[in-house]
Amino acid sequence: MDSAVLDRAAAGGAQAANAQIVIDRLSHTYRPAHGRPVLAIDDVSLTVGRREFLALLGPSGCGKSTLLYQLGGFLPTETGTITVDGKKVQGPGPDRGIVFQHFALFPWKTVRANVMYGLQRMSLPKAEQERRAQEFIDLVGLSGFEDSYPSQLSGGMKQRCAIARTLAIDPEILLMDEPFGALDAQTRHLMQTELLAIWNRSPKTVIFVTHDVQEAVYLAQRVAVMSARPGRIKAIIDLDFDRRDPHLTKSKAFVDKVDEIWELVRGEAIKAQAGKA
Amino acid sequence: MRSGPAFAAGLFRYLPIVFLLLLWHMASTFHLVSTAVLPPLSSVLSSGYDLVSTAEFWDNTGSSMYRGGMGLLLAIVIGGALGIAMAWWKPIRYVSSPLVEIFYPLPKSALIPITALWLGFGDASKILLIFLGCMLPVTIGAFNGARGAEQTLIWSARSLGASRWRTLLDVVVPSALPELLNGARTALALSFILLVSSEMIVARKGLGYLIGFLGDGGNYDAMFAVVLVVAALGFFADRVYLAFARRVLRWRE
Amino acid sequence: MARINQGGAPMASPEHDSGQLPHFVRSFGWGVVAWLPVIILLVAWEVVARSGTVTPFMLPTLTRVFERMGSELVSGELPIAVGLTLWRALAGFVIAAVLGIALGLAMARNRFFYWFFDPIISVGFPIPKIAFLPILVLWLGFFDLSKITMIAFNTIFPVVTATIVGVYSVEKEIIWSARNLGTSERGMLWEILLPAAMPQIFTGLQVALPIALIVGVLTEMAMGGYGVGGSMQTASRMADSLGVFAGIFEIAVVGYVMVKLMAMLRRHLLRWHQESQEPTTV
Amino acid sequence: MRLWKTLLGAALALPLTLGAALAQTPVKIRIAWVVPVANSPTILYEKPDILKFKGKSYDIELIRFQGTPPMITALAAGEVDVALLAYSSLALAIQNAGMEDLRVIADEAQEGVDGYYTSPFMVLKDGPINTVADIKGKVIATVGQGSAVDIAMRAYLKKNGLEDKRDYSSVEGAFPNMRALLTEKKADLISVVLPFSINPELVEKGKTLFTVKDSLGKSEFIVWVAKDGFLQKNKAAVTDFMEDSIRSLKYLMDPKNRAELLQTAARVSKLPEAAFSGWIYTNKDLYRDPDMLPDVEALQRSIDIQQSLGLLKNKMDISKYVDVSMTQAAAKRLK
Repeated sequence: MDSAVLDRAAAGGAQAANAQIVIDRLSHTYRPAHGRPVLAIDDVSLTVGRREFLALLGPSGCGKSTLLYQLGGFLPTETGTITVDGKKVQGPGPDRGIVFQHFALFPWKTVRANVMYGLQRMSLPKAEQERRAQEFIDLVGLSGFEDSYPSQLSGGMKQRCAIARTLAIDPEILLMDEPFGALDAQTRHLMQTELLAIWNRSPKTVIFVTHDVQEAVYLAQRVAVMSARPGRIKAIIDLDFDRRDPHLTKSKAFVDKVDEIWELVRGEAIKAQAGKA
Repeated sequence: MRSGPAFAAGLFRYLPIVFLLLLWHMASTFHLVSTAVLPPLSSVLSSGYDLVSTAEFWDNTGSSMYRGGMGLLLAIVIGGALGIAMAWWKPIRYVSSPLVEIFYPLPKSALIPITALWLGFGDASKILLIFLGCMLPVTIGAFNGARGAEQTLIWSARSLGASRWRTLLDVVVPSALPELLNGARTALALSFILLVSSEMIVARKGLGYLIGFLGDGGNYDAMFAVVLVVAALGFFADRVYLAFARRVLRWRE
Repeated sequence: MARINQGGAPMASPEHDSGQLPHFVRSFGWGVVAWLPVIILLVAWEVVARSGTVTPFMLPTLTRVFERMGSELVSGELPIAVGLTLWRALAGFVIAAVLGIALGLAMARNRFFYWFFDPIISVGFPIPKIAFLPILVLWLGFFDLSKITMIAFNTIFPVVTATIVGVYSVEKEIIWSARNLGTSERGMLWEILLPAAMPQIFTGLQVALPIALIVGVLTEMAMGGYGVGGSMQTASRMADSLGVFAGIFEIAVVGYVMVKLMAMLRRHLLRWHQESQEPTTV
Repeated sequence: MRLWKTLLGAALALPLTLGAALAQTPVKIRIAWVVPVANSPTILYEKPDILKFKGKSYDIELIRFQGTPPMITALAAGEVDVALLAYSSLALAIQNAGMEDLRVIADEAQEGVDGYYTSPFMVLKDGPINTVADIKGKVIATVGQGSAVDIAMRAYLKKNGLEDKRDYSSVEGAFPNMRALLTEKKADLISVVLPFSINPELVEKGKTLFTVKDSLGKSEFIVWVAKDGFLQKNKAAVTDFMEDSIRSLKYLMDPKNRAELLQTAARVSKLPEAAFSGWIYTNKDLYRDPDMLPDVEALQRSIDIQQSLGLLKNKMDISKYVDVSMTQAAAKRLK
């Protein structure tokens, strides 16, 4: 790998030696069928370490989802490069699992069939597929709902199912696009705790897109704050909380950190609002 | 509901048809329509009974059902595949839409002289005409349905390791299914109309052949009996279709 | 079902897009490619017609068919015939559209209407309606009225079934929230149900319009009188295959324009719908 | 070795037996028809024991057509071999469709033969029309402009100084609906043929204003036609076919076999025997030549009238398109 790239990447964040994802000078222009092209991402460089939990925080419309979709390989990279384990991203793959805000469950498949889907694409024996599907259904607490269709589930259950589907194929990287954004406050909190528990049990590289500062601070080891459109990386904040502490969110250190980041984001959020008006 | 009440419910459900038949009966008893063009229901039913009890009639029905079924099947399979392909690959959309758009509004019976050159007057040309006439509703439905396939579902499948073909099969096709099937219902009804009109013009046998020759011979009792048979077959096919569609789409509720 | 409120980008994924060429170059290039199959078909026609394997009666050359259309155009026959056919087809279509949407809405919203008309639609749709032509003639005479009625009678069915499907697929949440915002029963119809069901209703109309044209031509063939179908019938009785093929071409052109205009109208009326992000064909 | 010899023998014998089989394969004659019973082919081939050659030198296949135009297309495309055409369609097929190879091979029915039926043009008994002059400003119903009866009607009206559009308007209806058009006053003059013309209600309410005979005189109305190429290739088979046809026609025309005729007609048409008993194959029916030989002179006359009305571009000598040699040979064999 080009060492200059590595250097620059290292300049962006810590843990360069353990870098798994390297985003280098990425820009992206969105071209709608009608209307002017929009610069969505402008010259973003970012390095993410192996098994790191990174939150990508920014106001709505700042291009953080676009960045995630490019990482997922769903959108082509035009300017700049993204490498995962030194290989350029060229299209989607099961090494990068994704969880969407609106679940994206196959509505014509039952919970079990949804979770099985990715497993069926791997060459596993049938029994093993079934065992693993059950394991992850149990893990997310959907036991008893294996034969339900998504339309019969609540929002939280749908997202559990989506998470189980993604985790079942054991991706090295977990891309999460505001996964709890569509859930109510209580469910969201529960899901956050569960996500942390799952991650603690088997750590993966997680890139977690959110516009909720508290969520970012609560979950991530590192928060990358993005600016309003065009999206740039404005700041990267390292966090070092003990997330096993049940009173963490009430601790002064936590609240201060949230406030500090919220100050950073607020300006951008206002800009984003102004830009829309 | 068990069988007794279920039967009563079914009877109630289809009571409007009885009402329609009653209307027909009254139209001829009160001379709203000349019996020369619309015979009384009773005589239609009695000649219908005579007709249905001949083997020849079932032979005619069989050959019509074969043509209609083949035409419809081709329309659903090819029309559905075309609609989905048109939504998935732009080149196919560009290349096929003028052809589809030109052929659909043509009266299929006007094409008989052309299809006769190529396929003669046998089953093949009738199947082709039925296929052409039934295809568009299916294609439009499949096309709109496939275009409505959610992007995140496609992406999910891809990131779960599905190839593009696999994604087409596993995500786009099921997404297109509700609208495709709705188009198929229209196609099903059209297939009966087209089948009769294509058999009326040239045929050795078939329900359209019967309608044509009974009508030309002024045997309106028997002709309307065949029309009723076509309507009954169409109705039955529609009900079977609805049950089938409900089963296929049961994930929606 | 859940088509109305889906967000998200249009589906044709960028992997298939043709890259960086300027828009007009792309659309012109595609324009040529799009018509290629039609052109090939026409060329094949001309080649077969000239090859002598078939007689000019069975397949006249395109040049002669176009000449015939040209002379009919100059003499004024063609515009009159096309105009008459078009007027009847459109009149029948408009009647079928209005009544069909109204009936579909009534059936979707009212249990009595549904009970009464559901089996009738199911029986009436596949019935060969041409058998009832003599009755219509006796009731309504030989001229436009009976033809337009026949057209509307054939065309109404796909509109009704599409409207029902459309209304059924409107999400309950939309209806509930509208009611919650104090929408009246009537406002619900005009402001909520109709627009929300419009994609499916429009699909029904797109299926129905060509049927109107087809039935228009067929009734002219069966009953005589002026119009494209009438001229085709006269021509075929006189073993004048040029006239028949000219008629086929006229219907093809008229039908194609109709289908295209409907697609444009759809794009205009459904600007808010995600499908409009992409050009609508078919 | 024995096996080889047997196989070799079989291999050698195969083409021989196949050839013999081919020689015996009957020529398939596809016949186009429009109206059951009234078009005789629908009833001629129903009694196997009088058909000497059917299934041997020839076989038939009956195909129904909605009208003459698709029949001409089918003839041109080689999809049918024998078609029943009215004199008017015959002339149009030869002149407009350019089917120079069309040949009249037999007679089906003649109009205006003395002592036989002729198709009437009818008005209401107690209606306003009593003479042809009364047609002025009225609506006439025809089965289609340029058809055989239509020509007869127009020719007669023209003889009486009446022109379409100027003096009367015309609408189209099928023969079965003519009665209703008249009695429901949708048309003032209708054109009908058997069996619709003898419907009791029509006979009761309507009266005949003039007939096809009044207009055309004696006319060769409907003929059997085939393509010359087909005839030349299958002369023997067609002769056999005509022999069976004539024998069957004579059998059915024989009063002794009337019950059988009525049964056949009823079975084929799915109508009651009563619908035919009063007229079929009697002098209340159109004239049919017992030897199925057409009257070429009468045919020429009708076509001339067609041409004079402007419904045929050029004059035409129909005798060039008549080949009754096979029918004559068949008739001779039966003598």
